[in-house]
Amino acid sequence: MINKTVENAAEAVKDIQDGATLMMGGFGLSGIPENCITALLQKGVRDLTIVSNNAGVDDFGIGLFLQKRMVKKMISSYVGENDEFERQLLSGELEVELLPQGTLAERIRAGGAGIPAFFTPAGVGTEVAVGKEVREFNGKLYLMELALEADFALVKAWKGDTAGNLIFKGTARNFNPIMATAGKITIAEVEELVPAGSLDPNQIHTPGIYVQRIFQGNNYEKRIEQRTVTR
Amino acid sequence: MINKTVENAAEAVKDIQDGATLMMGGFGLSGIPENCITALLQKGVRDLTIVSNNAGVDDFGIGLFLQKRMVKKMISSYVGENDEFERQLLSGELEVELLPQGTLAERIRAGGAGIPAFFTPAGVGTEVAVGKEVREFNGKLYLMELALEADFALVKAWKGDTAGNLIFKGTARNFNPIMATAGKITIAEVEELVPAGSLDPNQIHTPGIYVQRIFQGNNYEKRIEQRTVTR
Amino acid sequence: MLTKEQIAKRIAQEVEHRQYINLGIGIPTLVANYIPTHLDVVLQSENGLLGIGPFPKESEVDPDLINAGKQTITMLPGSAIFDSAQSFAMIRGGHVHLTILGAMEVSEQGDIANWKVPGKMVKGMGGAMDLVASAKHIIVAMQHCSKDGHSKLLPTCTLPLTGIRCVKKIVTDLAVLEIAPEGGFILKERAPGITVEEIKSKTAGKLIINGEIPEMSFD
Amino acid sequence: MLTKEQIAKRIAQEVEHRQYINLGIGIPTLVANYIPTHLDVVLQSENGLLGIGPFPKESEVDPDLINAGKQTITMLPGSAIFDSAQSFAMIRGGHVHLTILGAMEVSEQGDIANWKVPGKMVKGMGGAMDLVASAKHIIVAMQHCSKDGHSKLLPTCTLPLTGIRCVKKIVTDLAVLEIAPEGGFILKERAPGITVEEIKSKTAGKLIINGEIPEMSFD
Repeated sequence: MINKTVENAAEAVKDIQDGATLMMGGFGLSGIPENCITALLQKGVRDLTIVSNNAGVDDFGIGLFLQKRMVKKMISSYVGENDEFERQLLSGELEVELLPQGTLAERIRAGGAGIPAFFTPAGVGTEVAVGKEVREFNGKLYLMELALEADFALVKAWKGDTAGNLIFKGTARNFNPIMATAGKITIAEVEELVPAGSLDPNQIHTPGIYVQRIFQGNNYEKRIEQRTVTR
Repeated sequence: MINKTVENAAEAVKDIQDGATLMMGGFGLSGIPENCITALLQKGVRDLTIVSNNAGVDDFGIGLFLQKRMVKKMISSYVGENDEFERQLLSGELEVELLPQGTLAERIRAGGAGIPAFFTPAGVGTEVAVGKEVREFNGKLYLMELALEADFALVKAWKGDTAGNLIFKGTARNFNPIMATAGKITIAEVEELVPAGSLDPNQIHTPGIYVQRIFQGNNYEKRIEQRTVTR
Repeated sequence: MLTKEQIAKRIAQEVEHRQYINLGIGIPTLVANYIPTHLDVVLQSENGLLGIGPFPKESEVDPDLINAGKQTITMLPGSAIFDSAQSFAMIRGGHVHLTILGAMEVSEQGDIANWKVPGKMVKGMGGAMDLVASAKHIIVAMQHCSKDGHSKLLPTCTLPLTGIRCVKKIVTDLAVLEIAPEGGFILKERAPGITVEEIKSKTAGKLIINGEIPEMSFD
Repeated sequence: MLTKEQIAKRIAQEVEHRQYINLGIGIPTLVANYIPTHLDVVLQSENGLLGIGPFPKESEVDPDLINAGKQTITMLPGSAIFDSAQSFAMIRGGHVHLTILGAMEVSEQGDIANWKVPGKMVKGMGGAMDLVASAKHIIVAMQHCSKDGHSKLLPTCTLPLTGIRCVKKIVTDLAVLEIAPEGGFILKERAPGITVEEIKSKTAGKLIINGEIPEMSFD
């Protein structure tokens, strides 16, 4: 089996350059690649285009990239949970492309799967449709959407093995498995890295073929945005 | 949770009518819905259109449907492991539509996922391309392919729960999970049916939303086509 | 005039046995509290969960288990987890039977606007455009009028659209209405104590009134 | 003239460290036996497995574990199982680096025909069309001539095509050849004891001979 292990986050992200396009897993703050984020902050790369469903909060997640003005463009479905994002957007420092969440997911999945374009009903008749081909199938209108790929995909899994196989936990899975397929280089950080052969082959969420680098992360904060409890 | 349990195969297939389009899981004879096949043979339905990667062998799997002249049309990627198939095809009794295996898989996946059409490179410049739209993306040519759906999808899983959640084993998984998404009614037969809550929610291959009927099958023969061993 | 809880309670009457349902943020989330317990239904969360359970006890809170509103939640026996592409495959593929969501405007053609107000910070459409373009049945939960008193039921939407010709039913603090196939809001029920005249005066789009309009009941 | 095993052995020399590889039925399957053990490679089976292991012992045979040729197989530590859509996502998405497959004809443009002979029973293309349309590197393993002595390296294919302009390299019982970007078969190596003249006489398509052509080596 091919060993994908790298030492740590710093080594995993060392060739991410200014201007790179990154996919970053997570929904809200759940399942985000915390260690890669920290390593990129330390490295200090600029002009990033980031594909991520959300943009973090002021002091956590992608919000930290915004504080350091590392981001040129966000491609997301829902943003603006943080003030710095809003400031940069209104001042024109930051460009934002908003997509329906399912379109974002499917464009990423298509990018990984060698499907250059597909049709979806989401956004027909709205401003999302502007400039896109509209086509009727079986009496219903659809938009043609193009595949999305990235120079690097940064994903976070629960467990992984040295062959790059990944298993996710709970709704921290979200965009991570599809982004793993769509990065030219996919970097996976995992809570627990085990030897190849330790995971059940039937229970792999992301087969190792999609992962070029894997390391065991540490100090996961897993911040909660809305702590709702039953008393 | 919604209970999808039905008594047995006979009850599961009771409303499958002459002329129905059926998707049937399996690759070769591995992972085929043996109990549903037996029940349909007993029921004796005719003029079926069957979407299945292969067509079984003379005396097992879909080959048994052919013996009883139950099939009008096969949509497959690789057929003809059986003599009766060849005889019916050459005599014009049986119609066959051959598709690249990946195109077949993706058309089924698209059918389940509400994607009416997509582009794939498979078949460009070949007879598969006849009558299809050809389009260039990033300097490469692609064919537009349409979604496939079926009146019924018959799938076979290893374990399932009463909510319809499915787990497959080994390469018996193959087309089963995607076909489960593309049947207007999906019937799942499983080797072991357990109460909802018995399976790890993180390890479900087919979420129960796709399954309308589930039952525990019995007497699985699991015939092997090519028994290759190391001595 | 109905409270938010009463709007949710009325919408819960629309829920049918064995449905898979996606609830939007706000009033729609409250609907879960009023679904009759004899109905087996499954709630879908578009971030990747079928079978949303109640909020966790303090000791059960898991940051790896949230709903689309980013609230911590629990699972139920029979729940299943999946990725975002699979989640929207379910939605687009018509496997989710019912979508309940909020709106800023609905037109008499069934168009809906609920994601963007020109001049205000745009947060994004999230999964709303996929949901309204795909679900077989869409119910809107909203106030009949905006805070400054303007009707939110319009001949045509003035705000950027989320989807076209998709809303089937609307439950407001004043009324239950359906979209007529040929266009127009068919008044089906009045909130307790609200007159047809008041609803008429607060509905900017074409209101269709057929015969006697009953009051909502909440037994 | 090379035996099938020798063709497989020569192709195995093309395999690179850390490649994911799909092997077709026939000679390509034999390649697995000759891949140097110091190279870490992973074999993909398009019915849903990464990490094909050896054939099982009699006691290990599992009908739920077969390869694309429907042979019983085993897994390796680090193997992963997936469905058919995921399998071809890998293939079409370019994640599989190398495809080795058989052919009935190859044209000097790199077109390949390997699935259908008019007048004979058609079994289908299986995954071949997806593989040849997608893989970054495609090596064909075949006899230089058909059983009745006709060259299988042609100006244009006469049989129905499997894919166009996709083959990069061909290893036959007589030679190793590459497809020139402008078209033509570039002769790279001769089988031991085979002359350039013989290869020339058995290659119907344009043969490009640059300088001295070395014999294959098999150390």
